Amino acid sequence: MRRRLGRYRRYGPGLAGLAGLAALVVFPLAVSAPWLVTVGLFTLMYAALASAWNLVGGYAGYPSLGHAAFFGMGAYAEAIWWTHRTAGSGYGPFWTLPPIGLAVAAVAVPVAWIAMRTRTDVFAIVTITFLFVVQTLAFNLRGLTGGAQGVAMPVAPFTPATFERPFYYAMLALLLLALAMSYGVLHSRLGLALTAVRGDEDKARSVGVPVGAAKLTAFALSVVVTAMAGGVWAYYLSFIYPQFAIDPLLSIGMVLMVFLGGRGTLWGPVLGAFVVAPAQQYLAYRFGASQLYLLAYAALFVVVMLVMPRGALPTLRDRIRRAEARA
Amino acid sequence: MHEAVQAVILGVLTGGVYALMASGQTLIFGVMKVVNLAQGALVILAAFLSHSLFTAWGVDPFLSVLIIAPLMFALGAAVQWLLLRPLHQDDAALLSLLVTFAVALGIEGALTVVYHTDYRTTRPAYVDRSWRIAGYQVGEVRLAAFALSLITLGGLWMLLSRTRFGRSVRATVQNPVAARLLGVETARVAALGFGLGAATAAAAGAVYGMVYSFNPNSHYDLISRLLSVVILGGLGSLGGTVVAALVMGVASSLVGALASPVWSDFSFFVVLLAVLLLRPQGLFGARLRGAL
Amino acid sequence: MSGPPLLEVRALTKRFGGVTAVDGCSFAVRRSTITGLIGPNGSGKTTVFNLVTGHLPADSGQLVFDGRPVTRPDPGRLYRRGLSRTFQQPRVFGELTVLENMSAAAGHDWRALAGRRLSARDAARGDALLAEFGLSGHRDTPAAELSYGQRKLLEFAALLMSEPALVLLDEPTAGVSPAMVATIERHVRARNTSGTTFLLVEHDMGLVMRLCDPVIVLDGGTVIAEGPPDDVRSRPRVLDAYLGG
Amino acid sequence: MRHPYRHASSSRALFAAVAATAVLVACSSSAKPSSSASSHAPLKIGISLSLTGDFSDPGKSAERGYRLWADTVNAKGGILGRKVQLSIVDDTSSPTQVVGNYQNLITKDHVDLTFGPFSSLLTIPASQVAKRYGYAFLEPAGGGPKVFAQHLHNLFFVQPAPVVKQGDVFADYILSLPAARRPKTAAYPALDDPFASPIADEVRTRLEAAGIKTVYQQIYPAEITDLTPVVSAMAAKKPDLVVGGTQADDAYRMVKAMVQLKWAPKLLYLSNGANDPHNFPGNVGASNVDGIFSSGDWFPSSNTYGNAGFLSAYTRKYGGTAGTIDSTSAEAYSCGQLLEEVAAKTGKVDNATLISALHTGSWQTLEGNLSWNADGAANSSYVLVQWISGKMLPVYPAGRAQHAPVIAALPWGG
Repeated sequence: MRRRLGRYRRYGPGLAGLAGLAALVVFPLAVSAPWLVTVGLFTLMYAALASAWNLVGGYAGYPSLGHAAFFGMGAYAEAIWWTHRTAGSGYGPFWTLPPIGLAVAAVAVPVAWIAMRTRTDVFAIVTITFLFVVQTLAFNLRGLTGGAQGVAMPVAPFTPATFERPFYYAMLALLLLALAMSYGVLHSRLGLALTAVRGDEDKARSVGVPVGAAKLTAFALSVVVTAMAGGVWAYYLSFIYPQFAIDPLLSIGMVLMVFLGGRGTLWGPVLGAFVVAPAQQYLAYRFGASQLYLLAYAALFVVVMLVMPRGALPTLRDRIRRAEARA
Repeated sequence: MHEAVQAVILGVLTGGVYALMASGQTLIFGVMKVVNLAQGALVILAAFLSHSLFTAWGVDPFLSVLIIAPLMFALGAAVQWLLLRPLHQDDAALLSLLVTFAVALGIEGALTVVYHTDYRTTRPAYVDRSWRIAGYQVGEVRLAAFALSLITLGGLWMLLSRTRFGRSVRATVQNPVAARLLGVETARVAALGFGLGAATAAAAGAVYGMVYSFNPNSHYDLISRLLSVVILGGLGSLGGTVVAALVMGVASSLVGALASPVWSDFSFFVVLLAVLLLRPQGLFGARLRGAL
Repeated sequence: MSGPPLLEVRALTKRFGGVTAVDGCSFAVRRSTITGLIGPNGSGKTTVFNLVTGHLPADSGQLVFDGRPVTRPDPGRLYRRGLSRTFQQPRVFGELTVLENMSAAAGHDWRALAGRRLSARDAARGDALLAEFGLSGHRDTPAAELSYGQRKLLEFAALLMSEPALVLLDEPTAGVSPAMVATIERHVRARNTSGTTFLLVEHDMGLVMRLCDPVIVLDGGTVIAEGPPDDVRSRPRVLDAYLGG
Repeated sequence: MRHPYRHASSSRALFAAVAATAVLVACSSSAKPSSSASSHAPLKIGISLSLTGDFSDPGKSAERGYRLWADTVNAKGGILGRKVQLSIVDDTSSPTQVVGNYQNLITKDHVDLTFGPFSSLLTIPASQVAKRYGYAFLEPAGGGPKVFAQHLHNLFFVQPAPVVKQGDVFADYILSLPAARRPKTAAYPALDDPFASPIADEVRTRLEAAGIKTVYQQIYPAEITDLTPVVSAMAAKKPDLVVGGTQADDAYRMVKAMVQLKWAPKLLYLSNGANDPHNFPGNVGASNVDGIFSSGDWFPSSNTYGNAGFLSAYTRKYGGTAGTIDSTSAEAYSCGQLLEEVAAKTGKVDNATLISALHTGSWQTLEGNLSWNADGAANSSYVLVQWISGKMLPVYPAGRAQHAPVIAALPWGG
């Protein structure tokens, strides 16, 4: 028994990961219903966003409430680039995503450099202020963004039956990228540095940990994924407005998912997104009319914070560890 | 010139109302290091209660504060006691941010169920009256609102500086550990502090309901401004908050009148970010954070 | 061995509001010594530590470390140059394992961020130091689970990963058991023998008298005495300072 | 290395989650699609409305209109013998949700037809989904320029004309005045919103062409709580006419600011907000409304097709008086009227028939007689209204007027 468990521990995670990945790859092919693929694609989007947020909010302990601004910048960059171009085969807009991700990250670094002079609570407020600044710019720089009138992108010429698939796989690729980053960070010295920063930043600085470089790198990595997700979202909707592209509720959604699943863990954000995102879509579709939707959402939030403040995975892991210790 | 002076007058009056709204926020931060994202929702809740009292029984909005403030106090104390106190200490700052956001959502949801999303205004008979002072129009309601803000802020200051409760609060603000050792029951002080912060929202809400139109979503517009005021004022400093609120009121009003209102919030946010760049502790932040 | 001092502090001054915590403080730490920095409570010892290591900006004064002036003291940069410190309350990274704590303090700069979380070299050196400090048994436990004394040891051991020239110890034995005091004393001696210079803030006079030479006495933010422990102990100004004046 | 071990349990959890999803998927995809082919099956119409979030009040008004129409038509035996069954879902005022909702309605619930959402901002993404699956998209609320810039053949905006044209009727009225009585100068404050500022722009273009000088022009943001700075800057320019591109609460705020500053132009037109008979007096004060112009698509007193029946059915079902009915309900109801007429005329209610039929000829609704161009914009016009003795009355064009326009000082001016 013990040996079997040991072997599971060595190979289990990899196998489970592969099986999960295979299920996600096959999903849109096996499931023909477009609405399910749509639910899947938004779930993957949130999983990628939550994993990306986790790099900053979880590993480094800097709870950014401004990530929706980078999502919006990615969305606007994509939309503005393509608004007067034709999509051709429809795959072109996916290829502009990597440069957009990098460009937005380049903008994010100086912002983070300023914002990260402050800690936790103030940092959260500064970043949400930044979000409002970006939203105001999206409204006011009419020449560039179209202001409140929004920007249109070319509509993808994919066939209706499989219209969602390219977007789905783009989001899946982003999730994998975010997970690869997470994994890479955890297993590199950067992860060590970030955990040190989260624990005691001043102490980390005093023992020569390159605190600034570590924080900025994590932030930049996180923004790359966030901005690209914004780009895919914009292309999928084909029309964006400032208040939807740069939406504080998107930031809050990322935070909720990460907290629900478990901060600073590799799989926690994914778990959180896989629970919350479909539930949110389904509940609104099914029970939204009852008006109690917001109240239910608030209640869920409070329960999570009070019952498992560290998130589902760490709480679960503790249970298992305690049970094994007893055995 | 005339426009600029009129804008400054308006800005000061508006700033007074924001000072009142933000004073509760800064008090709550000072006592508990909790960034209360529900403060805007509490103000809107109070605005609805005051509106209902006025439309149903004709209670004057200014008098309604006397009825609403105790209710809000109880609500605030309950939020702290039931939702914030049990939070895990290590992450209290971050978790409380999320819990208070959930409270804001909850209040918004409840208000939507009861009142729907139509805009409302509380309209006592004097709401349209205004005085002409040296060629400038000054609304009576705004002046009264400003006066109420001053009175409430003054009362708050008296309470903090002259009473035993106030001393406990200030002790908790400056050093919670030492305060506990000296026999201050910090959990109770925190609940009272949160209650007090919510009670100031009662006054702010009654005023807000007369000066502006509002619906359950209005708290989103409020909260970013309140947070900026509180940070600019140096998190937890009552005097700093008042000054920051006036700065914001005047700046927004001037930019709105002389340049364009689409840039007025923006310019304030940029000022805020610039200040943080130079002085991360805010304009008036004491080195030891949280001197009320 | 003499020659130029390892650390020179000249006319260092720091004010907090109206209070001058450090007032024109000047002293030097010679190589290979264990220098003691003593003084009554509130005499500015910890503030001097904070100024020297860059944890607080000084209002005026100069620092020279290892023959080079330090114009803008930055804790991280000084650490990598060989000047490190401990804190009164031991500060370790609770979520990292004991070995990872060692690795975190190895003083790598940003270029190493992309490397492995725990390089083989760091692990080997960390293991050697943990063995020296008797912490090998805790190698893989999170540091949060260590006892107070063990955390003090870990904090001290971790600094040595950077092969520091000068270590500033802030009350290394405060709050630990007599047995742990002896252990710490042994480690300081051993390290000093192999070439590390120490500057110690300490309230345990017995330990200071046994361990330190010279001793610098601080009062009101200025140096009032300096010299071998027995000599310093007998000076009337020092007695006044301690007995209250 | 502790990490692989550390993640063991989490991978298990993820695997469980994926497995659960797979099971869920297997179950739901095996659900049988409803047989919409049968001629006696109910006619299912899918609609996503903003029942929560920013747009929830108008969303609910639209819901009332849709449901009222469904009840009315079912009482008459349905459409071509099929009972109408509405599937109304909530999009929480979010574009992500609205796309998912229409997709659900079309590909999961297999509705026969779709009607539009309430919020205009959500119409564009929603209409793209409808187009993808070849559904006709009768929408009561999305009339901004960008809606028509999509050039969708399946989209029909069920209001008299694109929103941009809402102020044209006021410009027509001003230009119908003899030159001596026309205002000389005008100010154009407008909300930064796709359905507000274009109205002011359109009126400005026309009045400037007629020689009325623009002395003030300003866009203000939606989150502005206080319009006093704007109004005081505007008052300093002393315009004869103020044309406000307003939406709802900003109209209230503008009037309140004018009242507080004791300043009034000779003529005041507010595109929206002032045309809400129920909320406008409550927010600005009943004594402050007289003389204000606005315009709209539908009013309780309209003499359009089926209006009398609509009014009585509405008050019977929901109570209240005709004066409290929101025009959104009438717009939603009109979508149903169109469906009924197409069915009666062609004997069919499929999407292709609906699209081709509506593109030919003119159709009667509560909104007036409508016909559409290729992009889905109707070619009719709005009605100018004015508050006279505390009542909002149609005053222009003459054909629909119930009272002549009154030019008198606004109540708070002086």
